[in-house]
Amino acid sequence: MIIEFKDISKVYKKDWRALNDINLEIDKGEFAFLLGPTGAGKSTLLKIIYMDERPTTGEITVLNYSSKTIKGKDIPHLRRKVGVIFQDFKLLSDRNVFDNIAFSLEVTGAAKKYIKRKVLEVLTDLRLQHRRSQYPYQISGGEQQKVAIGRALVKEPFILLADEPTGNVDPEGSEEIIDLLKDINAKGTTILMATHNLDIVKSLPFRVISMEHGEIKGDEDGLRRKRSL
Amino acid sequence: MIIEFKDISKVYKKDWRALNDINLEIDKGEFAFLLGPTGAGKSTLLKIIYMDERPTTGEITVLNYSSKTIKGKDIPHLRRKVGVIFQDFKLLSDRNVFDNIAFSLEVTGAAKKYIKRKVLEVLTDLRLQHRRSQYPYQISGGEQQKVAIGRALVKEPFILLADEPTGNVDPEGSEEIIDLLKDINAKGTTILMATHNLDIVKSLPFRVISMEHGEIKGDEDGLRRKRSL
Amino acid sequence: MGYAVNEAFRSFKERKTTTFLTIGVTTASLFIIGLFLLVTVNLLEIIDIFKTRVEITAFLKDDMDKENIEKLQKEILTIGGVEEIVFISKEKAMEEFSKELQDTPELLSAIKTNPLPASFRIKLEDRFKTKEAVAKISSMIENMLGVEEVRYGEKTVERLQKIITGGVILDLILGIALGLASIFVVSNTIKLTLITRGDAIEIMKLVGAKSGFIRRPFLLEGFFYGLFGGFFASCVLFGLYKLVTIKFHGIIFPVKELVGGIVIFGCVLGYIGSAISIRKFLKM
Amino acid sequence: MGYAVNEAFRSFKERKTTTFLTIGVTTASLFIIGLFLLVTVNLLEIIDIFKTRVEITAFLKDDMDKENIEKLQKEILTIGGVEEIVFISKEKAMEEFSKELQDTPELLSAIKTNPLPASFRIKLEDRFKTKEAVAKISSMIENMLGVEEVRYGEKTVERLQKIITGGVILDLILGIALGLASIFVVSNTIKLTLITRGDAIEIMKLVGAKSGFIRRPFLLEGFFYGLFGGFFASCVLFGLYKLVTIKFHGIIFPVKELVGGIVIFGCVLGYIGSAISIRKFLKM
Ligand SMILES: Nc1ncnc2c1ncn2[C@@H]1O[C@H](COP(=O)(O)OP(=O)(O)OP(=O)(O)O)[C@@H](O)[C@H]1O
Ligand SMILES: Nc1ncnc2c1ncn2[C@@H]1O[C@H](COP(=O)(O)OP(=O)(O)OP(=O)(O)O)[C@@H](O)[C@H]1O
Ligand SMILES: [Mg+2]
Ligand SMILES: [Mg+2]
Repeated sequence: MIIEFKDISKVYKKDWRALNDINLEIDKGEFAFLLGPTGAGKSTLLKIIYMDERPTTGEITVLNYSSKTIKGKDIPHLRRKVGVIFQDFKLLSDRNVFDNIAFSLEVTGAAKKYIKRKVLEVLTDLRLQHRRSQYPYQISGGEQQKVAIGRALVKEPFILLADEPTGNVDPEGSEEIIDLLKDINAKGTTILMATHNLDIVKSLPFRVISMEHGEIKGDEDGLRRKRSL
Repeated sequence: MIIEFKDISKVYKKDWRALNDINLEIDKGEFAFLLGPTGAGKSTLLKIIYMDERPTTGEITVLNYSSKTIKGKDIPHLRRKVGVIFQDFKLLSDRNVFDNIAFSLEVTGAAKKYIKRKVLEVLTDLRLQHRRSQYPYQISGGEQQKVAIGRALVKEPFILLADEPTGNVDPEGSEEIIDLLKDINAKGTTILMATHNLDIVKSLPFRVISMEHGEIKGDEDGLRRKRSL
Repeated sequence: MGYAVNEAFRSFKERKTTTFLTIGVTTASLFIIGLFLLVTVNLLEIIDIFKTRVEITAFLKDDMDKENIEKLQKEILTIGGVEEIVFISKEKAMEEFSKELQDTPELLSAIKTNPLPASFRIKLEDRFKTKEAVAKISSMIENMLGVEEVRYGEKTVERLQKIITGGVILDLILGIALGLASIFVVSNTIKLTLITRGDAIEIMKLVGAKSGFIRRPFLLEGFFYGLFGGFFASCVLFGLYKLVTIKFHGIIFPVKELVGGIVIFGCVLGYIGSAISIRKFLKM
Repeated sequence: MGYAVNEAFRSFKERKTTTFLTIGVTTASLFIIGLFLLVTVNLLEIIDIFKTRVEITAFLKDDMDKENIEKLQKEILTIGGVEEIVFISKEKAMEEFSKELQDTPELLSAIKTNPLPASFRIKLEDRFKTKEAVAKISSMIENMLGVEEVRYGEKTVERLQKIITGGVILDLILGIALGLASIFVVSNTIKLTLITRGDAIEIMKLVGAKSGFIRRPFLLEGFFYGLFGGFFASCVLFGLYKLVTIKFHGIIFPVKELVGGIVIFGCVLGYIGSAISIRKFLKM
């Protein structure tokens, strides 16, 4: 089990639960969709995995780190192993595209040469080479989203959390991105992707976790879906 | 003609045109989609309409304001008549949901009571009443997008520019939003909506302007599309 | 206006840290200015004390009788600038001299007769205590009948004047330097707080806000920074003053003028600092 | 380390306005501190000048012959703290006294014999110029054979000491107040620049950066703010000094110490200011 939610609830405001008693297990190497309407709690669930939010009750275990015992100084280590594509991109506005992607390798202390090679690889995969020296405010919304994806992919994470990664790209671009995700999933990365894009979810034989009002309403196994496709 | 592009080009970086020789007319009361892949220039085209970017060559006329003759102090007046749903929302992070929406009426000097009534109306339409005193960082991505929509709608603009307004909401929410847009269009507001969502475009019998590489590649009339549906 | 006030206070509430930091900086700057003013006021006071030492002594001829002396005294009093005049008889002069020499009785006992002349000690009004005025009045007195000699410590007056002029110039230079530094610090800080809100200003413009509408709350904010900064600076200054007066007496603290000055200066500074800083952000 | 340096300079390049403003504030603050130090140095110099006036006069009995006088002189010189000793003969004393009284020849002519005793004028080392030390040395001399009386202007020494102590205490209080104000201003300003980058820091944490990794460039930045601020403050101060010395001579400007002090203080201040300010942002 690479991710395990045990009886997790999250209370932002009194008397109202953004997450309510979530129990969920995700295996190593899995590809799972997180489906649910606006405000269902998808982003909150992902935030709890990368420990940006702490659960109000319950315990989450990610890669042997437990929310109950993890120390502040271990969180960066966890986050280096978990790539996150943020719903609002969270690009560093004072760095260009190249440096934004490079940053998530720089924090690990990787060698300059290695960083350069990897970043250029990712830029090529995402067809962003020609934008590499532009700043976030100088590129289009879709391009920004791709940079956010690049930053998560470049560090070859154990776990990839993708929060609505195709919201700002055209259908063709979405397909390319999904192909990239499938690729790295095939290489062993566990992927959890929150999305509204039913077309994508329907076209792929992966596990679908449905949420509503902070609760898990359905959990359809990938194998079963494969059969039904 | 409520919006008219005459030979407009936009050059951000030397030797490369984000918009290339755009000629386009949009009639009062029209509903038009702006379709095109990432980086095609959709947002740039919209920015030129609300004069956030000035054309490098050519002239745009919006509601009798021409980019060639408009003075700095007239721009706020233009922008009060043009509602914009920004691709990146652009919410004021130090105001709660209610105040964010109210702000676009406050700038016009409207009466407090009127503002309150209108904002509550819009919040109800968008099903956001229960979030009204939360701050942007305390609501989900889809909710933020709805607030951005509310801010544009509340001032009952002559022209509504919607830049990817359904990128972060679920299919059901998208439909609701489209219904809202259709409503205010029926009341006379001209609407130009940039989107990647082909499902929406296909399902509605409105004009479709297709862009690619900064140029207009197709312009399908609403009537003709209606017939072909 | 109601909107602007609301906005300014909303800003304080939403950005407590920034508000606190900015008021802190403003306080510190105004405190420095206040400290300088306090030192200056006391310096001027010290100068005043030194000025009381300037006086003219007119020695009289030995042959003056009481009537003549009184006449002369009245005559001297008519000179513009003379404030007070005291008669020192021969006996009084000897008495004072003996007191001065009481440490060396040998010397005193060596003096057998009273060689000292009678004299007038003449005090001047403050504004006549310059080198030129004193010299002029002295020579007027010297030409009067019955006056043997006039002395006023030419060197002392000259040196005093030099010290005063020098002190005032130095003080002015220091004051200007400190003032400019404080203005610079406060306006820079306000600009920094604006930078933290550049995005919000940008959004306001995009939503159709006019420059004046955006500017007003910021001007008020600047004004309040100055108001609170001035108030706190005054408090700190007064506290420091109270602390110092435990050991040093006679320090002057003109409460109304100083506090008023600091607060008003702060308000103006904050308002203008905001006005200047925001211009750049409002260009359309 | 290479990364941190790169980052610090990237930050300067990307945020020219912020950098400029922060260095400006740092410059102004360090300038104020420098100005204060300059004034203090010169104050100490003036105190030193006043201290040279402290001396002991030992009047000798009239019956001392040359040999005895020399013996006594040697004896006095052996006392710890005595720096210099000058013999003033009866004749010399009268001569000096005559000069003092040259303005009142009547008085002088009234003195027929020479009533003044011979004396030693004794200069002390600086650190013995306190009330206690002077009194002790005086009484030691007074007890020596052939000494009639010792005088050292008890009141003058006492007053001088009071003024010095008072001045130093006031100066210290002023210095502490100004120093605290400057530290407060600089660290507040650095905190403000950090607030403009709070989002970036938040993102860095989310991407897996360790606290140290985020902190290092900021510390360097703070250091550089101090370095440049100190440098510019020194320049302004030196310029001001040059300007002032056109009119006022004899002002001391210990270049190496002052510039070195300001720059080093600035660097430490910037570094520590950053270190303290960033803590809040790095909590996990
Ligand atoms: N910091 C917060 N404080 C208060 N409420 C919050 C906070 N963050 C999220 N919420 C609320 O929690 C609920 C779940 O939010 P979450 O962002 O997880 O939704 P989501 O499923 O990601 O929605 P979307 O599809 O719109 O992104 C939302 O209704 C939101 O308003
Ligand atoms: N300020 C800028 N400086 C330089 N290039 C820019 C700037 N703004 C946009 N561009 C470039 O212009 C092109 C068009 O951008 P625009 O935002 O209009 O695209 P878009 O059609 O809205 O794309 P998306 O669907 O991704 O939002 C993009 O390739 C972008 O990189
Ligand atoms: Mg979300
Ligand atoms: Mg766009």
